[in-house]
Amino acid sequence: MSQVHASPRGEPLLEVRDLRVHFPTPDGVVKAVDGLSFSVRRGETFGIVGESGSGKSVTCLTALGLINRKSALVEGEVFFKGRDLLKLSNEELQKIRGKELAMIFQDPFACLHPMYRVGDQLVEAVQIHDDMSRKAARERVVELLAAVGIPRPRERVRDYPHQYSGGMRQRAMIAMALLHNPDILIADEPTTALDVTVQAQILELIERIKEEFQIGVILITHDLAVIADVAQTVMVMYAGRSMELGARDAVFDKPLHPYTWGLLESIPRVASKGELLVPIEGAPPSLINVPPGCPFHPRCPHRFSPCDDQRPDFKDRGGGHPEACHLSAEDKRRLWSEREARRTKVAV
Amino acid sequence: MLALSLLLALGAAGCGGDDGGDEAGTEASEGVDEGAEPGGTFRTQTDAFEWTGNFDPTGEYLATFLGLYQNLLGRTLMGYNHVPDAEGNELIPDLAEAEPEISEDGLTYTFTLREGVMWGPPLDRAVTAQDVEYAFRRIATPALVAQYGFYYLGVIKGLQEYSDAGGLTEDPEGETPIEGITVQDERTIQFDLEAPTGDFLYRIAMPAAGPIPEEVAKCFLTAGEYGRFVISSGPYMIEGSDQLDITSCDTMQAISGFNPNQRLILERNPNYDPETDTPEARENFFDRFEMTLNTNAQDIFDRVRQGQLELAYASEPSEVVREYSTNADLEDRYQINSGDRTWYITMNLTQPPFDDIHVRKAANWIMDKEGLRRAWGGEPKGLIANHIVPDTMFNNNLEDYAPYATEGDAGNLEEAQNEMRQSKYDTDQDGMCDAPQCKGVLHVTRTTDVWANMAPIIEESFAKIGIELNTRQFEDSYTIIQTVKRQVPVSSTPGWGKDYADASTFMVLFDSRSILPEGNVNYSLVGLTPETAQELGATGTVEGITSVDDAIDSCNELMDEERLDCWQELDQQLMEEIVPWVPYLQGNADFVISDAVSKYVFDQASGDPAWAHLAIDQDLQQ
Amino acid sequence: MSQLAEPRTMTAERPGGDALVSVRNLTKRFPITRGIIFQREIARVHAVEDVSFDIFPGETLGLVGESGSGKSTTARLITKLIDATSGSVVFDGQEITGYSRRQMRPLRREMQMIFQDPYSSLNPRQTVGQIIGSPYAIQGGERNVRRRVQELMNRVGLNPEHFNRYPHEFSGGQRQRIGVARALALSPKLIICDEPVSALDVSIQAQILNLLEGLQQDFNLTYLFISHDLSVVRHISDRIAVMYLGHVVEVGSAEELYENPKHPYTASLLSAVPQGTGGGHHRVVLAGDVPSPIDPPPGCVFHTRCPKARMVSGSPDEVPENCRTEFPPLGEVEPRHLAACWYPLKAGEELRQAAHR
Amino acid sequence: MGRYVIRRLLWTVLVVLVVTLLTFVVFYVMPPGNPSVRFAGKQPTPELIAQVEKQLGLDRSLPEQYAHFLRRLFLGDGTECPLVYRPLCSIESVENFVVLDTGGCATGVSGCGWPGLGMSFDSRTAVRQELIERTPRTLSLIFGAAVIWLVVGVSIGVISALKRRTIWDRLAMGFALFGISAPVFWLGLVALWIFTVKLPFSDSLGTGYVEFGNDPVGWFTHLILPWTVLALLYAAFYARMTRGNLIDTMGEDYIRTARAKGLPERRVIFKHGLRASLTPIVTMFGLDVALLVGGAVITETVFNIQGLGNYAVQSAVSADLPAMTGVVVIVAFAVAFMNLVVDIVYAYLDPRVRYS
Repeated sequence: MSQVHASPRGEPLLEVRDLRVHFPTPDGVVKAVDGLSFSVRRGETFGIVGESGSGKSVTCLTALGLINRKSALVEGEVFFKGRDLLKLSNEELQKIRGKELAMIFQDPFACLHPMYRVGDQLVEAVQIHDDMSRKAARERVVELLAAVGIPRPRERVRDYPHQYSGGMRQRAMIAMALLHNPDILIADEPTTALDVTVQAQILELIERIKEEFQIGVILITHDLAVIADVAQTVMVMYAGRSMELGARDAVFDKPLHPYTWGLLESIPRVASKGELLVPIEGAPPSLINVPPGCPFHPRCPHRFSPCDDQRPDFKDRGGGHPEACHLSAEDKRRLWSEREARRTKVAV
Repeated sequence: MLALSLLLALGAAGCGGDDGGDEAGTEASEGVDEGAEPGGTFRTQTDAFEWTGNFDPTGEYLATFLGLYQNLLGRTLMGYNHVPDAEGNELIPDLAEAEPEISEDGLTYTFTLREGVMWGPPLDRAVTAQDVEYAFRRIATPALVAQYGFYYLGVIKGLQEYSDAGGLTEDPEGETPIEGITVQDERTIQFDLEAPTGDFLYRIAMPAAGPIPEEVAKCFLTAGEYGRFVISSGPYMIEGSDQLDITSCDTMQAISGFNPNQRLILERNPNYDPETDTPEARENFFDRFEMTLNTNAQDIFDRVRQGQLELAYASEPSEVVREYSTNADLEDRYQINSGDRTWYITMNLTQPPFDDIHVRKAANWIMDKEGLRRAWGGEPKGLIANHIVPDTMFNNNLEDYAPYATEGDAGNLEEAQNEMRQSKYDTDQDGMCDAPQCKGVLHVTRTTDVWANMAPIIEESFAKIGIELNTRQFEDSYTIIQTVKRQVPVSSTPGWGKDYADASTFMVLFDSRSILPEGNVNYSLVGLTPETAQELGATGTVEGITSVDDAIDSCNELMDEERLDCWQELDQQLMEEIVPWVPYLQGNADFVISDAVSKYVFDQASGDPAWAHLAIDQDLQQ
Repeated sequence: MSQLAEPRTMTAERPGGDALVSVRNLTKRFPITRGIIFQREIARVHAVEDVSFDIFPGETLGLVGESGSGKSTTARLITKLIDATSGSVVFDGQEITGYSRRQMRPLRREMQMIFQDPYSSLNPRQTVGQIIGSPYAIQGGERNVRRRVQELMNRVGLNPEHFNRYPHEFSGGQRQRIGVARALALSPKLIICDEPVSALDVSIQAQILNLLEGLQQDFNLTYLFISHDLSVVRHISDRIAVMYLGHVVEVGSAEELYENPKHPYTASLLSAVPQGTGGGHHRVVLAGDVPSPIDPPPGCVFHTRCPKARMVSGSPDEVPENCRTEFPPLGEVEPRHLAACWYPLKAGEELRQAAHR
Repeated sequence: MGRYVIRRLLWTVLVVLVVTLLTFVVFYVMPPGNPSVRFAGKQPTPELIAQVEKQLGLDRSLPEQYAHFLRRLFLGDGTECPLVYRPLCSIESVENFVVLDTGGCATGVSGCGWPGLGMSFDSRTAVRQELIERTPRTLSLIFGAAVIWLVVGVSIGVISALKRRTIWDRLAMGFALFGISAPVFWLGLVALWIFTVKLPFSDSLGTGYVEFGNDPVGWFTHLILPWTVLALLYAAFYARMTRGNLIDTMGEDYIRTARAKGLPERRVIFKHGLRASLTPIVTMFGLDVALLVGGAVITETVFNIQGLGNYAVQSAVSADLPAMTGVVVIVAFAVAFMNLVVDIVYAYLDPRVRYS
């Protein structure tokens, strides 16, 4: 599979090549990720969007070595600063995790250990990578908590997680991720569990940090609106594969894959009232029995003969906007504009 | 013959019995005697201490206590030689220097105490006639709950009156003399009885009638308290007795060697003079005696086997019985003697279908007694019982008396059905009880192994004559059958042992005057009258029940051979005309001993090992 | 107490219509107690405070607010799953506030609920047919029940042949369809949807939303639609009530409210929603967290975070006195558009300059 | 905190009172037989029974008996204390109640005193004295066993959770199944048979209890078998619970966070995983220990450790009300007290829980 670059600026910081993560289970092999390639650059927010079970989280957990290697078959390459993370030993990975590669997770309520003070958990994270006195580590923690907008950080380091609100916990998690000035921050659904106003705060914080520290951010979410607001590059995933990858505007304004079309038509948009919601028929496939050919073909209204037995290549068919669909470029343009028209017609 | 032997024995004291030959189903009656040496500690364990009066000689009624006290701790005016068989049931003068003088009318008994019998530490003085008198004052003190006080109250003149007046009090000023007890001098005491009492000397041999020192016992006027302060007059004393400070009541503290829940430790009484005793009665080999609690009965037997204990004072699990009775190497470690006790099934005369004598007779005919004995562990456990009083207590006169003898003691269906046909509950005369009263008849029994094993055999036997039992096992089955209101129709729970070798101690079980609302031992309700029935809440067939009260009274007045004949006749009458029981086993007293026991003797009187004759080989002790 | 929350004002939203549900001054405070033998109340959670609104037949009223704003408590108060501390609820002309459990029973079938997590609200040991058919089972023969249940299953998009399957054999979206069918079985007048699509994937979300809309038309249903997702609420609702810390701060038609929010909180909330337009819009990022409902701020509960109040006072640290001392009544700011604010926003007014981190 | 403890202690007293009252009511409503009959001998007369009833206080009504019990419990055995156990020195008479001054009474057994628990029907000893003698035995048994089962159970649980689906896991869970299903009395008898009958290499492994003060080594060796036997059942339970908890915990998000921080796996397990998975075990441990105070019946019986469980059964069988109530008081107190300890420890371990 050819190397794909969605955005031309800068050198790739993280490069995933043909990644496959398969979990053998008694019921069959779960193909959580099946041939995935993308790259992330410094100063870029790379959005991965997809429904549950599309493999977006597994991708990142694999990169960090947080998948139990005994229970999974991992193939492919994940290059980070010139090293293939998949070939590193656990000890080597530990040195990178939390230092050069940091991650924040969906549920801030569950991500902090409930029985240790927030400050202690952060201090531990400092000391594991830096030979630093406890006092100095604590200073660093306070400094970062202040930076992520936690009021009175000097007092609040002594609090336990349950004494923090959800937003503050996510801020604390971000502070933890930033302790060692990582090169890449992976944010896995960082705002899904939060209220909208808090979500706005956190997204803004991530944006600011990205600019300030010039890091690469991988933002994983199921929320198209969030992606549309903050990502520069967007990858749409379905059934462990990439369906479409491109600059934000390209993906949202001129989407090339019927799955992306379906997604865009299923979400109500605040801005425009009265649109008809066009749901995607059926449900996402089981990752044990991924349909042959294009995995989306059973739900695709535009399927035709090759879709059900030939897996479409994921490739750039022009315009730096690779996708995986058998339809011709012209058909895609035509069908999308027809669908757009139908959707807005109802609104009028 | 036995009653006769009473007096004969007195004459022959010290010379051994004349007729100890009857084996009565026992083996090894002479025990082990391989050059017994003095010294050592005799160790035994029991799986439960069950004192009924907390070791106070006045109140304590546990057989274990009887044996321990008479052998080791206390001298009574009359006593035993602590040997097996009929000879062991013969009385000898113990604290008394000779047999008493008995008046012609049998109403006055005069005893002279031996010289030189001393109280153990811390008293260190001679035992006097006043001490004996004081024991009777204690018996007559209601607060001290003398559990067999009925042997003396109403028998010795004035004792009942003394009791009615409240007995001993903390204020000795108010004491009145007892009419029937006269202390003539330090060593002479005279008893005057209300009526001739053929077994009075047996009664005098009970621990409660032995001397008790007033200076200590006066501090304990509540039942059971003196048990922690027992002063010895025998060869041994409770360890720590010498530490007792008897300056005043307030300085006395329980003697350390005895804890009613955990241990009894005895050591030699320095004030005991063997000259005042005979080796026939007591040989006193060991220096120290320990009886402790071990809640794991199996462990007791294991320890005896390994020589860590000399004797197991617990009932043998059937595996142990089997092992010891089949292994020739262990034969002499398993000592079996007649226990002078009868195990029986009691039938309630008021409850159908047992209110019909034919049913009761049929029950006797049909019962698989051999099967029941197997449930107990087989032959070593005793002889098949065919009547009420154990043969040993009748000098084996009734050994061949078996009104319901069957082949192999396995029951006889034909005879049983013949009886059943005559019953009103067999309406179609087919020898099977067919009335509804025979269905689901409540049968109360114990929860322990032996009884659980017996239950199906009993059920099966009864089923052969159409009686369906509904067996219920109870932890406290005695309490249930002893409560008249429960109206239990049939129970295999009970057994009865003698207090002393006179049949009167069995016949009390059929005395209508001893029917009580609770604690009743006349389970069959022999002699119940409609009036008493109403009073006690007994229902069912309460009319027309034959009473044997008069027969009991008339036998009690007799002495010697006549007395024995009288009891034998009553036993037969009960078995044939009243049939309250299905007696099935004349229980043995069996004990497992270790290799280290160099002399073993059984004490017929107490039914326990003759502690005073036991010796150990210290080299074989572990 | 707000003197403006009168029926007159409320019905003014839709003159001539009789409300199906009329909520007046509804208040719920949960006591926090301490002590083992003698329980003392040491504090109260002000879950719902003086809430008034109407739901008219055939409409969808959206109830939005962040977590802890009291929207689910309000729903439970309307269905009398819990008892109100004060205030009244009139359902279909009956004052049900004081109704006993027994009196509520006939009304229960008229108001049904659909929950967020369809799985935990379905009995795992019952087949789908039993779950949906249980209300019918009392009347009519088995054949009849089966037919009607299968009709319903067909209507909500379930394969009627799956009558005998158990909930765990269905996907999340299908389970929610089961929940919908169960709610429909009794032909209720009101369905309260408590975050019905929050747990579902986007593609499934749209299916359920479309289903709910279709059913509303077919059966003339009335919805109270509770969600924290403003896009979803806007899509499905005719009118929307916004809640903050137990208070309804703004009520109006969906269009009105989204296009022209009057309450500064509504405006901030809307601006926080990702527009999906590429980050070109300006967010009003509210400072800090929602205050604790145990100890809500005095006066207007929003004044501690209100950008508008700071604009009025002209200082980022000050707010006008009435905001601090008195709760503004929910009054008609524009026709059929109510807001509880002393300084409602004017059309097109920007809050941005007052917003600060 | 202090107020919380005081309140909980008052609560404990209330619990003890309620439980004792229940014991009385049960005893009264469902008498296991009139205990007086037994102490009136094998041919009891009504007069004797009445006399015994009077001495045991059973002639009084239930409320009177209970009031009497309470008075003794709070004021001490007082003049009810028979000479048998009257303390030797420092007796002050205060309104008919003897107040025991323990200072300077080093010698002598002082069975009566405060709290007064009356006299055992069965042995006529002071129940208080009996409990004082038996409690150290039972506590020795429980605490030794508790240490074993905690160490063994938790270790096995951890190993089997971390080596999930390996031979080690299967071995460990096999052990757990065995421990849970093997009856304690059978285990006890087998252990005794092996170590005292078949391989009698040391008498000191046998039954019985040796006072620690007399012979610490004997105390230890005599308790090894009972500790092991008693601990086996619990170790099995704790292994299963630890395994389950740890497996659950290792799936928690905060464990993923800890790994994402770059912590070594060992530290993730022992600092982050175990802390959370052992916290619930604290609760169970406290209650298990407390219930064993009166509940190690079989182990005590098989190994002839005359402790509280043994006493409880013995007194229940012989309808010994004062002894029964005495054990009930101790067990109720132990349960309530251990609950308090558990709650405090739990609040310390889990900051989300506070004293309220």
